[in-house]
Amino acid sequence: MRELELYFGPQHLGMVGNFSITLQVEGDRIVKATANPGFLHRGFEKLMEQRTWIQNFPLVCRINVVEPDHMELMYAMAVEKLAGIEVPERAQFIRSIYLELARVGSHLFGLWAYANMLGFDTVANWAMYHRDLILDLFEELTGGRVYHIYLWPGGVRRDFPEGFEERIRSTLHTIGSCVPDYDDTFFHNRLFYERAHGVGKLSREDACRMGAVGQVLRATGMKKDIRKTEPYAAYDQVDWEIPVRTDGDAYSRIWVVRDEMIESVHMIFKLLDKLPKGEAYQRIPNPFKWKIPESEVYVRCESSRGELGLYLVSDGGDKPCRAHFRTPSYSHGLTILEKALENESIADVGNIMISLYITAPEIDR
Amino acid sequence: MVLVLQILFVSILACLVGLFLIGLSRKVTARIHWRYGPPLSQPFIDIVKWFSQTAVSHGKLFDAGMIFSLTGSVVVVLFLPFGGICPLSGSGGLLVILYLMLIAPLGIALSAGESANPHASIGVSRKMQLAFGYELSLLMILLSLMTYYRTVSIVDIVETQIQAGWSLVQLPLVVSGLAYLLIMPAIMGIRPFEMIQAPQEISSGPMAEYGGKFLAFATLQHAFNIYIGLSLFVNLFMGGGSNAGYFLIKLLLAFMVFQVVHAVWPRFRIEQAVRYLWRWPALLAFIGLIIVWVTTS
Amino acid sequence: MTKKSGKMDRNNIGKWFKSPGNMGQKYSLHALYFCTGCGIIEIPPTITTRWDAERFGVIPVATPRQANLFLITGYVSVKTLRYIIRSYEQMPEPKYTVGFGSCPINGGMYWDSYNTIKHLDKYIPVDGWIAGCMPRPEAVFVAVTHLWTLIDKGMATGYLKYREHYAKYRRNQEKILGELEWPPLFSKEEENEKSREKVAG
Amino acid sequence: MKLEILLAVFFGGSLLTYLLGKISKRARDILAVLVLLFATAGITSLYGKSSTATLYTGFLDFPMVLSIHPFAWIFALTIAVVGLCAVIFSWLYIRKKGRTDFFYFMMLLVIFSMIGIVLSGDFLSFYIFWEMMSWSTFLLISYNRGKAIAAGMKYIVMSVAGSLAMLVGMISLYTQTGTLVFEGISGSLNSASSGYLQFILILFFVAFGIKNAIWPLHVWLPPAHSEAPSPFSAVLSGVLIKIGTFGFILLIYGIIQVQVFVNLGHALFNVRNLLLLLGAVTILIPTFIALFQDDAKRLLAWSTVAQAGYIILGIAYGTSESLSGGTLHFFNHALFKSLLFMVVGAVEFRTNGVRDLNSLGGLIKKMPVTFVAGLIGVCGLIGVPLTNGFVSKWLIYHTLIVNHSPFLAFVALLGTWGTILYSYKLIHHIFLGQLPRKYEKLQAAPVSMKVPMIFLSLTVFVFGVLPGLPLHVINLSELGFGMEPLAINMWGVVTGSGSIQMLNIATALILGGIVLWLFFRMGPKNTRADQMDNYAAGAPVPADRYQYSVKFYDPLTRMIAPYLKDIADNFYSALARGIRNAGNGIRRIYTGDVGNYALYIILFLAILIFIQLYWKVW
Amino acid sequence: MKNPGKKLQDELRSMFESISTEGDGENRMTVKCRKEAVITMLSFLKKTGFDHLALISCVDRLNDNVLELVYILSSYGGDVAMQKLNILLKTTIPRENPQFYTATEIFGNASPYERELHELYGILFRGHPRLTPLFLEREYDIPPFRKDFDTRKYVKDVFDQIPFVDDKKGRT
Repeated sequence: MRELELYFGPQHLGMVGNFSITLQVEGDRIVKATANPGFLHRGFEKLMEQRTWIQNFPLVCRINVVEPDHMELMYAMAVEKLAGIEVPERAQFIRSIYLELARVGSHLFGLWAYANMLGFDTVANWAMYHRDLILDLFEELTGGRVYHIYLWPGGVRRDFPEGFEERIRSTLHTIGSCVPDYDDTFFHNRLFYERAHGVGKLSREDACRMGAVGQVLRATGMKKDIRKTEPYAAYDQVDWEIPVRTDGDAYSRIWVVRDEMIESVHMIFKLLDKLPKGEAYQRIPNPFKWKIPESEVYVRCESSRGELGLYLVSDGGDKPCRAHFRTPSYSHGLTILEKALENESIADVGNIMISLYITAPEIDR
Repeated sequence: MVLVLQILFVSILACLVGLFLIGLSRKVTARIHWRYGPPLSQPFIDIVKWFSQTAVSHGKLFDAGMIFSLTGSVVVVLFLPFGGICPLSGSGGLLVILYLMLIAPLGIALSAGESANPHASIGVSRKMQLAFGYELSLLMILLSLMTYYRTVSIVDIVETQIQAGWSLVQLPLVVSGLAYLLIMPAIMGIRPFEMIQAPQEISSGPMAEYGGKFLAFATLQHAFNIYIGLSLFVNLFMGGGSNAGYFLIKLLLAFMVFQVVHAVWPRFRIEQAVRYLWRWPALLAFIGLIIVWVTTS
Repeated sequence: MTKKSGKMDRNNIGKWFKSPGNMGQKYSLHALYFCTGCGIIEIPPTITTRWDAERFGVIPVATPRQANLFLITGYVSVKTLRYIIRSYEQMPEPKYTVGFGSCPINGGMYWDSYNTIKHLDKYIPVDGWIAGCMPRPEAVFVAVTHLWTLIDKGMATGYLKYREHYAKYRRNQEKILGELEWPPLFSKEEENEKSREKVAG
Repeated sequence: MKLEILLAVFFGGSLLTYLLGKISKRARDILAVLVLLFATAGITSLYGKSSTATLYTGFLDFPMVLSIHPFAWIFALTIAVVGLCAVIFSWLYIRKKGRTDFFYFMMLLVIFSMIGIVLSGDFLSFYIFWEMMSWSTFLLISYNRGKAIAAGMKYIVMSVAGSLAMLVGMISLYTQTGTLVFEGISGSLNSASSGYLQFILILFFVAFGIKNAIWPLHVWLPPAHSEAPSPFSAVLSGVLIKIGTFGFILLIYGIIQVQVFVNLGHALFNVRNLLLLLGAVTILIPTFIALFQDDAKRLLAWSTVAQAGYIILGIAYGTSESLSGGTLHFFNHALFKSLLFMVVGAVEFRTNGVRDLNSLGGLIKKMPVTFVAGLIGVCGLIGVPLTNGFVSKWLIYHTLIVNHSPFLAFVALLGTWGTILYSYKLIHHIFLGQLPRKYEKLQAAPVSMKVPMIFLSLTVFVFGVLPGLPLHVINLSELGFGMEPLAINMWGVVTGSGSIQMLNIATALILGGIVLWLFFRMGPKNTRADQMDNYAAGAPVPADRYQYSVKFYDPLTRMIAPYLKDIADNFYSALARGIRNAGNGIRRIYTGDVGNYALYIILFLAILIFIQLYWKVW
Repeated sequence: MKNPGKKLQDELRSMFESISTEGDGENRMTVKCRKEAVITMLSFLKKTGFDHLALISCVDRLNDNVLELVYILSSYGGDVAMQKLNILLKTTIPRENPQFYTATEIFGNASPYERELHELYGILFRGHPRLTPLFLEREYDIPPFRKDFDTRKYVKDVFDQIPFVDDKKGRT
């Protein structure tokens, strides 16, 4: 009997990001899946040890291309904690708004990837269009479409420009007005249910055992969100709910993503309403001479894929001694994916992979 | 001589119509996506490009299968009435068409098998299973037609319809017609039955190893295939056409319906597709066959 | 980049008859879908609603056999390089390579990383570059129009260069990746090269 | 030539071959072929003749009659040709194995006893030849020993049961009519009651049905086919099981007239409908079962069962077109199925006995001629236009549709689509895909295997383009049965409701192919790529592990598997288990499954006889 | 429970010898222990409710000539105070020929972290079921994340040594 070894990625139309899964296939079923990461390994954490505290900002955002903003936040928060810098309240609010916009953008990108995977071209195109609208906001605010370098130790790089709040509102209204269309064509589509229901199912015990976070965990019915447990920025200033589903399959995960997107939009409106006046940043010491005393810190936040952490060590110099990002895709992509793919159909590899929301650069770093 | 001219006319026109429909499909899909879309001539440009590229061949059968497949498609076109023109009407009828329609997928299957790529084999396997899925209904539908009209000749069926009205609106056949509408996307290989190529799943399946003129041939074959699928429907259920123009309008009408379906649905998994095809369309087709059988005996 | 490069002559029937090959290549650039780096984030916007590259005949395709345009989107790690070479060699000729972003040009941001190669054109020929980190989708269009000009003038001949200097490229590749698993693509050229070197040496 | 001399030469030649083998192997091989060549020539020379000769009269006062008529002629010729090809094929195939003299002797004996059956003019000689054939077949099936013995036992036990049924039928006929000569019986059965005829039909149905492997009686066939030596499998599948078909035609059209047969019994419950139903089931279920097979010969064996269903459908339907279709399909099936068994045999020969589809692949690069032969055989099996299977299937479908039996036509057509699935599986798994490294040094099939394969492929193609040749002979035999022949010409058939012209189809396909080939040549030249230079998502292709063959139709088979068990086999086994639990005595007498099959068939017959004797139901 | 950290601190002190804890006990708590005690402590902490292994990291202390392993744990279940608390479990192993015990038996997601550390720091995790290369394609003399591995020198020695393929015709 001849076994079949199929490669899903890196050069594969269903693969989002540079990642590879080696599949042992028997008939239509996957017997064993082996994740093969490392195509995007650049040794970021090594490179960070050779750059000064401020020079690292352009570097950290490039770790995750889909959602660079949470990476910036992590690094900014870690540096603030190490150096003991306070952040003004307005900056906290701006950070929250900015991060939630990034979350919506990232989720829309995920929606593109997922819909495209299932062959839902129409929805995929719409989602990408709406993400572009959010990128336009970013472009106006920061000057960059993808990489922004906007968050800064001690606040944000610049305050909102004139009338920006209104433009955020109107953009979100535009996107929000299309939610019924998305629901009709995609989320309430019978075929979406057929394709995703019961696929890549994870029990809550399995998910906890293998270190699931984010919507993979929330889709198994566990209400866990770092924004609630350990609030940062301005997340404790407004009311919001954690969307949860109980089935633990691809269908639940995508629904959690959708609900989260809507929750984020509502949150942005609430934050905009409460946005206080004041300074948006605090001065930091001269970056060329900036040294941080010997200490270490572990900070974490909720990125659009789950718990994102940074373990940052300073040895008293002008450069970090060690930085280690704890990325949500790491466990999802290297442990959970291999388990979830077992005994599934070949047709569902991409389906499961994208529903787990795996982003390759996060794993490889 | 007239016959030769007819053959040339029909085959070339079918090819052009098929390519035009591919272009139109891309344009219409783009518009549903809120895009501008490629020019209507894009399929022609692609074919010119493919013919100017070097291609990689995996063996004699890799070439021969492709030619075999396209030949099959061209010959089927000659058996289908094209608004009153049917060059090879006298030699077979529906049963022959049914069998000739086998040649095209068989050729691709052989050629893809020779490429030694499992993606291609998976694609072929899916095609075979999908075909098995829709043939169940298609055979019952065609049998109900043949039983109703008491002939196996498609020309006779078209002529009867021109006098007596479309099959689609005749009472005993309306159920079969509905079933045909349901399986039509599967015959044409468009969504939600696009799992044969499924680029996101199995890297365009049988096409995985095709490049250059092989891809050109595959696209031409696809163009013929679209024409055949639509033309069969139009001839059998929409009364064919008394002349070519009328026929083409009907063709376009049927095409637009399926194009919208194509644009707003995702793909089935193959077993879901077969299960669906064996459930509703097969049930309808079976009821239709029983109705026809009872009413005509 | 000249101003002329933006001109589109898709509807110029005369040109179609004069050089159908070039015209076909120009207006049907099928890009290989390969997310080599973070540049891939700007490819979905390029091919979807907002920018719609399909207007110009640029669509992503699944396998290298079907492609004639290779967009190297972003930095190239050593592990990816092997797959890039493999995919590039499988593409039918004529084929064009465009380096997208600063990183394939000279390493960009990762100039001191131990795991990314710095100059992509040491390993495979590159017909055009798009600078920037990240380049905007419009830049892809500029690159495409520039590639049109090059094709028109017969200057997009990276694949010929690869064929001619295959032995050198192969040697560079093997220096980084070790022994490659697949036999040389153009064995004859390599032998020629070796014999020429022997004579010279 | 006189029939007696022909038969004498046949059997004398067989014996001589056996004896010669003790002296010289090569001479024996040549003699075997010469005898078969003589047989072919002799039978060919009898074309168009109808004659009857009494061979011997003294045996218990029963005359032994030999007769030849166009209908017997086409069967005899097919047997001789397929036998000839198989014997040439076995030259090298059998050389490596032991007991070769015995093999040749049995092979010739089987072939000539089959010819004897079709040439016999009375039931006594029919029965004698029948038994000769059964026993020599048994010896050949169990030739390989091991598992083959069990397969052979299964066959012979069922065969004996069938013979018993036939014997009972013969005795009953004799008591009814007082003669065993076909013509005599036919003449005196006119006055027989409908019930009696059905009784006779069912008895003979058991006998012929077992040989022909009709659905609930097919259980012996798959193991027998897969275990027998390949050249004999070709004979077994191509012609031997069709002796049952011959019997059916002889009984229905030759002895009981077809008009009588069609009108037998009640409106719905009669032997004809039973046969049609079983024919349909025989098409459908084995087709699905064949999808699951991983053994090449077992797959072909199930396919043989399914194709027998078409023949039964054609014969039992009882119109002249359906009889033409059925008979033509027998003829075609003999050609392409023996061809396919030879193809598998050649592969088996070169790979040292590998028949497992999942471990082969890519052999087209090493055995191109074998592949082409296999492809043509498979096309014939599917019925792709330009191969012979197309015409015969078309005739069957057409008559079913025109005569208002759409459901039977549906089953027949659906069976064809199932055929495509398993045929492609066969071709793909053996010849296409990635070539394993261990077969890189494989040699092409030897000439002595290529020649019969090429010859049979040519016949498949020629009779596909010129269906008029066999149809002409079939028309002659239909005239002999007193039926209205079809309106045929060299290229096809003309009927009032649709006609078929292979001339147009062939011209269109061949010309179209040439034009497109030229068009294809116009493009830039191809470069050849090795199988390792292949798309694998950018990775190097893993050697030996890049072939999709295990569970090829996995989604489909997973779906239908729960509904599709071999009901017949399970039925016999379950009954056997029940009986076994009831009494240990039976267990001692009948060991294994085989015995049980026989037991139940015999019990069934006994009950039939009992009912007939006491209540006279029919 | 107002401050789970404090209680845990006491518990740990009573159970394990020679450990030191620091931190506010509300959000972060650092526990240092000998390397033999790590695996026991991990399973104890998991039982106590810290069942989420967030990260296994490693710091190269070139001056002390040790590698410092850091296990960061948090809690899935438990109340809000418990969920807030992150435990940084630290231990040191020698830089030369570093070996350690695997935690794959305790935490399902420890496997890739250990593979990564094996690759980037050269730490051998004994008992790990699949210690195969994860990220890297080339082999390095010194594991690249060690402090004494100079990437800039490496780039100069390897990548910059490869010549451009020049073409007389000056084609792109």
